[in-house]
Amino acid sequence: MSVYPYLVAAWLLGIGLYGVISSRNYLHLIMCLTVVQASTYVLLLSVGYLNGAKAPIFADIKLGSRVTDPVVQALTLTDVVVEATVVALLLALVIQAHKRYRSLDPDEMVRMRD
Amino acid sequence: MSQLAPLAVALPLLGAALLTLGHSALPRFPSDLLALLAAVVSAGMTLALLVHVGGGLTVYWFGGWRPREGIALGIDFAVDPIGAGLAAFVSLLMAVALLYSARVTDVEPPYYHVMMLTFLAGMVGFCLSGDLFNMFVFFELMSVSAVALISYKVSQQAALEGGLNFAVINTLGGFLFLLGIAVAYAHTGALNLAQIGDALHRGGNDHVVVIAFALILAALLIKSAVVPFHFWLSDAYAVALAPVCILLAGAMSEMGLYGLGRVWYAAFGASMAPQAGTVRAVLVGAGLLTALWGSVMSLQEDHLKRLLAFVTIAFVGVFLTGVGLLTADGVAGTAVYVMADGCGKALLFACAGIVQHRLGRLGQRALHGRGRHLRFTATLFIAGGLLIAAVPPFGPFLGKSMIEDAAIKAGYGFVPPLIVVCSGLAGAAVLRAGARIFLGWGEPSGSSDSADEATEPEEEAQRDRTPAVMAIASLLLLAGSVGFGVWFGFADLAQTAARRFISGAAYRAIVYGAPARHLHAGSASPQWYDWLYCGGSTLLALSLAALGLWGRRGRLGRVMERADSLAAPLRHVHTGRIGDYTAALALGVGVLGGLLTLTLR
Amino acid sequence: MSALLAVELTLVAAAGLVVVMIREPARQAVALGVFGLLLALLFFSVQAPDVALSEIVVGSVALPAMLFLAIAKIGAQGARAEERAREAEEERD
Amino acid sequence: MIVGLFGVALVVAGLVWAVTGLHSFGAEHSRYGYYTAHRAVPQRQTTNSVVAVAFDYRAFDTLGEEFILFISVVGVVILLRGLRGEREERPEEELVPEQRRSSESERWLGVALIAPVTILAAYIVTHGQLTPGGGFQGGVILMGAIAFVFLGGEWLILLRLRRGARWAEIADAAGAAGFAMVGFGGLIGLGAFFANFIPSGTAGSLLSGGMIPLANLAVGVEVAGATLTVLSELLDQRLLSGR
Repeated sequence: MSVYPYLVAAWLLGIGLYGVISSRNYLHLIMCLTVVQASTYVLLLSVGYLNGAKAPIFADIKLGSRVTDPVVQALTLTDVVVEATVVALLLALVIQAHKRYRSLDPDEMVRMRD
Repeated sequence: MSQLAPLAVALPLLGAALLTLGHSALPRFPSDLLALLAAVVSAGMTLALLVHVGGGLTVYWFGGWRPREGIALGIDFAVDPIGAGLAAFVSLLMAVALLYSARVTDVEPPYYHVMMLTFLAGMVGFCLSGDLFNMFVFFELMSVSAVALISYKVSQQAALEGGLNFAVINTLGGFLFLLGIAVAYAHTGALNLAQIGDALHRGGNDHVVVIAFALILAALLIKSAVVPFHFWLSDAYAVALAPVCILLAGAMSEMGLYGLGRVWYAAFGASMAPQAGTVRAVLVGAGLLTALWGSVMSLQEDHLKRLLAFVTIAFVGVFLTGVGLLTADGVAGTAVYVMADGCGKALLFACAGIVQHRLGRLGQRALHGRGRHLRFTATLFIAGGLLIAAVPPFGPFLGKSMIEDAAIKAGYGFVPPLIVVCSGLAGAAVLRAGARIFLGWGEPSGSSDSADEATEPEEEAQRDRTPAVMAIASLLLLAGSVGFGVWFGFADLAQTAARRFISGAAYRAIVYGAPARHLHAGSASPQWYDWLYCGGSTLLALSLAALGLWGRRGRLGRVMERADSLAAPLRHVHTGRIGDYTAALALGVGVLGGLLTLTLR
Repeated sequence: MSALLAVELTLVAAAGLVVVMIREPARQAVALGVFGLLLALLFFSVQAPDVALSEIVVGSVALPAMLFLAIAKIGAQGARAEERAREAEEERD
Repeated sequence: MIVGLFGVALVVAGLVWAVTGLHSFGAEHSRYGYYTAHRAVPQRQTTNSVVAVAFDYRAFDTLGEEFILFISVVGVVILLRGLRGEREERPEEELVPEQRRSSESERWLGVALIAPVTILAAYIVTHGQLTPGGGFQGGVILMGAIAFVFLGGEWLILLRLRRGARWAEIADAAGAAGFAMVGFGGLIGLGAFFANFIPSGTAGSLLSGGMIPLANLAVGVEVAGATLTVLSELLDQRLLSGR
């Protein structure tokens, strides 16, 4: 049971990739990408977790008490921003693509090409 | 002096932000000027760094957070000759690209310039950083800046497809990178390359290390478009603006390979030494496969920029072979080859841009003989083709022969002939296209395959003169590609730099504050058989090009048909479906990890 | 590891599967918002309040907002296409 | 497809194998994390160690991150420019579909909602070094709330907002530039990029943490401007198609 969080991260990666591969709709594909990224959040944060620890914020707990790893949390903060930006860019691309193709289906687009 | 390291990244970024602030106040010309200025300044600073570093290693700690109790608290820039050299090369290439597009390419100021500057900052930061997560951040900054630059012509369907494929595949690559970082951090409790290396060195080797490395390796190979991660590249490079292609083909594809070397030597090589044999075999194998795939496909393509995209892939394969040998000679050869050949490919893309600017389209057959009046461009293009085929004694020749010698020294005697074949095929593709477009040789065939319409932009206006900036920029690129070889001293410098690059133990010690010991300078000069090899690849290129032009009749013709039909399956794999690309990616990552863990014991 | 954590992790895993399995964008975006909330809850329980906060604001406010606007736009594009087609037909009669 | 599933299976298997070799969940493992967690308060006078890591120890990562955000916004503006062209064809009022014109009550709701939310956002931005939160979360909260308000039908605010889209862009760029400036401040003041060049004060007080509140402010401004720009770009589309 002590690796369950890691396994959840792997699971999210797997289904996310499956979604991207099988996707027939770019909007769906983008949301699958966010699922893949969620796996990185879960892995990072569970790596930094400590049993019975508090958040590394010493506003209401006293110095030296057991706290979780602030580094991975800072990394995850960066990661969350990256997610938002990538989604925004992809959405802009998809809107333009739909304007040209009148379709969100990657296969449709390829077929329209030739 | 080492203060220049952060400035080389921070100034372009600040410049980008200020350009956006000055938005409406800035019409076209000042934007061009300021962006160019920023690129030149950054180039000057990285060059100064290169000189300052010499054969040593300069470490810069952000916020002054030097390591305490053996813990790297902050982020460091570890500047060694290879990193600084690559950063300087990138900055110079960016300056050339901005010059090339100045007042000519139809772009919206200042957004285009802003994106170019952040793109530059991303690449320079990636070259200088000594921290794994910091490398990831710049990796992402590169990708995000490139997306909008690639699908800049939003009115073209192909541009959108190329951008989407690039964005999705490289985003997935970023996630793999991050997962690898997470596993590595969990295992070693460190993000700084040196500290990771130390921890692994003490901790020894196991499957966790190998898989963490496999994840990061996969991400870097995706960025540099190694088979089977390469599908996005041909779609993206075919549609990007010409000045952007100069950077993509000249520099970005090589970034991943640099990162691979850095991560291996500074961190993972420390404990994965028992695996070195496997890693070498895997990398060299993947490199040769990529080189073959790219060069064969380049002969199949009609669209000029798609053709050049596959040439890029082919040479990424050659470079990967060089780095993958995991020897100082291999690294040195790759360093020389990357710069000389990068200039060559950039030159070819620049010519393609001129062709598009003048003739409004890029299909070889459609353009058959229509470039007869473009004598200047023709000369440059043919010269580029010959350089790609490594005609002695210029830059690509030097780099190629260094890689070949390294391969022979490492006991991979079968590598040089294969490299000869690949560069011969790639050169043939380029020369044939040049002969068709600029000389009108060979029979004009009206039929053009479907890949043509896919990437062929709607007929653009034809213009009657080549802008001076484009011509000058192209000449500079030619000079670069030629110059690196004429001066053999460059090879010795590369040797010294490579020795510094691969000495992981010294790297870790210096990051922790030890003084940089002087490494005895290396030297390299082409052997007699290198002249044979490179002469051979040049001849192969010329004869294949001639075959492609006139050999379509009789028995010879039937042989050619056979060859084409053999290559057909390759073409059909390039479906353009993002699902297929992702499937290939997943399979590639899985196989990569599998191969690396196989020999684990 | 506490039972609460185990439950939350399971919920996240399940929600992820749901997000992938729903093929209809609008409903999928809703599911994604819920997924974001569950992630935020999990992050609170693994003592990462900063991340949890940003996951709430991004994962269950900003992302769904962007997605819904995009979906609306795309739907409207389709509508406008039909409209144009109808007008074209009327002209033909 | 089958190939892909096989590949995915391989990847997941590999990752699972790797993580089973890691330290068990919840065990002590990283000296880096331990050090930053416990020394942040004495060294940096911040009670929130996460913010200390993000904005001081590893501030340079955050600089890169801020510019990723900044450039993606520029990218969205560029990519949607073709569609934005259509807007100029009609006067703005026409763009507001009749049935969507908001009622008096809605408008008041919007106005009423904006004030408290802005205060909340400001609080979160300024207390980053003390409590969970900071420039990033605060910035999005501000923007997310405004977005919610005009999704709720407050079109007049939206219209004013669209004229102000340019200002949002400026905020985006200014925030990014400001964050870089904090780095330069350290370089000029103490000779190291992102060195803390402002007295740290005492942990727990509003102005503690030296440069960190300043950095948070810059990030807040940028994030609010960025999200505002992206949403108003997308809303452009929405308005266009409203009729």
